[in-house]
Amino acid sequence: MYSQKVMNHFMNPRNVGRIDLPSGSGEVGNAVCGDIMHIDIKVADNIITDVKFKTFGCAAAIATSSMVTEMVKGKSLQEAEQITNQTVAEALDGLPPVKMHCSNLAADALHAAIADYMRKEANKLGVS
Amino acid sequence: MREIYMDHSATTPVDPEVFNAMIPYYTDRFGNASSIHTKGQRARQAVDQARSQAAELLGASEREIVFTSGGTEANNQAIISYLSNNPDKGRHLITSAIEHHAVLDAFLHLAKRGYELTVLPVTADGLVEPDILKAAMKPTTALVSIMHANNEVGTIQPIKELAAVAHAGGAVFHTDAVQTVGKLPIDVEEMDVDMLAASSHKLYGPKGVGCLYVKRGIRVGNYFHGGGQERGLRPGTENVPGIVGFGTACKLAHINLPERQTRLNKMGQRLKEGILNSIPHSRLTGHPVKRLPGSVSVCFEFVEGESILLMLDSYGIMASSGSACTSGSLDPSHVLLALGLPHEIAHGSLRLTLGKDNTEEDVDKVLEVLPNIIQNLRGMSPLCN
Amino acid sequence: MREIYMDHSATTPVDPEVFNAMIPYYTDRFGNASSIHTKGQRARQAVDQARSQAAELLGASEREIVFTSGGTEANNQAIISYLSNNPDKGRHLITSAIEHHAVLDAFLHLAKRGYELTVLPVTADGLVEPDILKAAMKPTTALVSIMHANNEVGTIQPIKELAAVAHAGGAVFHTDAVQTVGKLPIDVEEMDVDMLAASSHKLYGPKGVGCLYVKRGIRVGNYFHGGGQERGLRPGTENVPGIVGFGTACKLAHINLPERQTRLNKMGQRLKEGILNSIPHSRLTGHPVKRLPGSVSVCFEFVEGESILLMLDSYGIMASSGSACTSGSLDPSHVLLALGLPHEIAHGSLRLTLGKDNTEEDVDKVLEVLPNIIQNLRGMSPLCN
Ligand SMILES: Cc1ncc(COP(=O)(O)O)c(C=O)c1O
Ligand SMILES: Cc1ncc(COP(=O)(O)O)c(C=O)c1O
Ligand code: FES
Ligand code: FES
Repeated sequence: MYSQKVMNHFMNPRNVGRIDLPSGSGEVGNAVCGDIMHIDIKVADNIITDVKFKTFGCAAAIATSSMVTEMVKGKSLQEAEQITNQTVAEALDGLPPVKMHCSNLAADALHAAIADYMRKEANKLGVS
Repeated sequence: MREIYMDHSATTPVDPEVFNAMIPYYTDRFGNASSIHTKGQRARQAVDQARSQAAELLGASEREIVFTSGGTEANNQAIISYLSNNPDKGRHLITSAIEHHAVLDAFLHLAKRGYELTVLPVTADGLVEPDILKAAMKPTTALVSIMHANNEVGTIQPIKELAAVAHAGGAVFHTDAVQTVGKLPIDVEEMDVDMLAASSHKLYGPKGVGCLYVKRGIRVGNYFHGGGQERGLRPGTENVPGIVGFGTACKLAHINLPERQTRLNKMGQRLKEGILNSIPHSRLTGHPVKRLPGSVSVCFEFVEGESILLMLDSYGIMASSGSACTSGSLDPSHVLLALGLPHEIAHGSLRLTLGKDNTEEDVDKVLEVLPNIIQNLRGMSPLCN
Repeated sequence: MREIYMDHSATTPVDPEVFNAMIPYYTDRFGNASSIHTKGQRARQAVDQARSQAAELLGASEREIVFTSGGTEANNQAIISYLSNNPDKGRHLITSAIEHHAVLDAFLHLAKRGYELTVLPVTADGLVEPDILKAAMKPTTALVSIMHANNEVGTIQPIKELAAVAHAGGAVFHTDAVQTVGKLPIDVEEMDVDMLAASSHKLYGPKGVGCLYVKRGIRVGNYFHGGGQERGLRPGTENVPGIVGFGTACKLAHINLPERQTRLNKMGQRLKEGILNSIPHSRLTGHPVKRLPGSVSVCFEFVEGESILLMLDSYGIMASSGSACTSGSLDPSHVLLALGLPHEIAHGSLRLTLGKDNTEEDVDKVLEVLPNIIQNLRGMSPLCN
């Protein structure tokens, strides 16, 4: 059902956890639907220096979360914004058709975290 | 790695003795049971013998058994053909909210065709209460169908009482006994059901065969259209090896049932208590005592079913879940929701169903690895810290 | 006594290679193909492989194959579910007078439900003529179903021409190919059929399994109500070993077809001529050349089919008849009557259908004993002196 890469990320997820005082956080999905993804990012000089996730969901949800964190670490915000559900799924050698919405969530959570960071930056500028 | 199969409600291995009984019917005694020649007649005798073995397990007589391709067909035929053959009966139907789709979807099909359908609620333990059925009966109720035991949460229904209520109201009573035939003693006379569906692969018989019990005098009809097999009630060349295997499985179940029931009850009890005691935020689903022998269904908060299954599988432990979202739908099963479980809890369901080949060591192994798996997954979950 | 099985149109032995492929799926790889764990996924892969084997034999793509419990179900589903899923289509249906009951009775069922049914006559050789179909087409014709080859008399229909006529008239075309799959080359694209039914046990596969080909874009529906198996088109736990056996049988048929076809044609020819030449008052039924390889159907005047079968059986020769009155009915088959054979002649029908394991010696043996049997029975008959 799942590619070896999916199983690898599911069994040994990278970057699980929370970041203390993150630069930005994103959370998508809800428990009623059966999947929630939370992503924290740390940003320095426009670069994502650290990223962590917590996910409630199926193997695809966990694997895509793990994969997305690996894909963005060390990338610029602009590069991170290019990541789509499609690129996450491809990086995992594909997902079963019924699981495509999980990869959707991973990219969405990342973009939500970046947006959160941007908003905070904008607020800082506004205050100063 | 030893394989620990704990998914016997999904399907069972064919018993080697059953398989041995089937072997001759593939390459040697392969005749068509409708043929007049020797090979045909030998196949016919084999089918007849299997019929008497199935009848004996159910407490039925041979003429009351119709072989089908499985539980789905048996249920469909019971419900749909009974109604099309008894157009003089009323057009109100009753079933329960926790039926298998083979029953529920047959009724939904009929509802679209103009029948009035009542879907009874169940208690938090998954019981259909006879009083609730009684209140739902109408003068026009033609058919009531309540499953003997539920495949997901294992709850056993008070079939005898429910059948009595249906009969008192003038309706015919069908039960989907796919999960109980071979696991619980069954006597159709004593239960007083009019129709009962069984599936071979749930009792160590082969897949692709099952039967429908139809009480003498109840006019069901054929669901397939074609040849005159099964006295016209089931057209299509008989699956002779499959039927022989099913018959043999019935014979073995009849012999081994009491011992297996006791053993699985005991082993299931230990598994259940071990899980609930060692894993916080876990709860049993289904009835605490009125449950299928060896069936343990639980929900774990903050985690999702498929993840649990795949983690268990990596230890060689094979189980199932009412909430593995493979079908593209994110909803947990209709059964868990009908029990009143909130979505977010139903999402973390796990079903372990023991069988005759499981050992106490298998139970030990699950009790050893499951707590860590749940802890691990909870460590990744944003829902708990 | 060597058994001489010449009833391959009724059923075939399972090829030992097919059986070997099935064995692991009973006791070891017994998983439910819907299960997420390793055993389930292995079963799923086996089903997928079988699907590609079946698709290859038919010249179809994998998504166009739905596994069923046999030929009866495949035919029923094609006809009945197509119509219930396309209520916008007209309500006129066409079939032929020599269809198997799995087709004919499905149509008669629909006729009772308000559909208008035309049953086409056939020529004395058993052919459905495209012009006759053309004349029967109406603007409201939704579905035409003509079998590829007849099970009793072996006549092969001009399916491509018939499908073209149906399509020109805006109707969908189904063919019951239960007797031809594995015996004649089949390419659904080239035949241009929309649906096609096959049954495993006619091509050295196990009983209780078959498939329906459904051309991409043709909206059939489920005939059973229940789980989501076969993309919802065939609810019910997959008969994994049966499907594996069917797939393997398709693979072997694909490899061996040309050689078998040639061999059976030749052997059948000799058997046919031997019988007709040595037994007076005998006649071939069905088409002289457009017939199933190895299928010899004849009628002998003044004798009755069952008697011939039992006499042959006493020599170890197993055959069948379109007029063995086992069903309690004294009528010869509807096929023989549709060919215009008088009752008294149709009563003396004999069908010998050769298979891959028959030898020239088998043919010799039949040619040796059959004339005496017929003479014997005629000696008892008041119809001849
Ligand atoms: C309660 C119940 N009813 C019906 C069925 C359907 O039986 P089958 O899959 O053999 O068609 C099943 C199992 O799948 C079941 O558990
Ligand atoms: C032409 C034809 N159609 C349909 C069937 C029915 O197939 P099955 O018996 O596998 O259901 C048969 C054989 O019995 C047949 O010969
Ligand atoms: S969380 Fe259910 S499909 Fe991924
Ligand atoms: S002649 Fe006796 S039943 Fe046909």
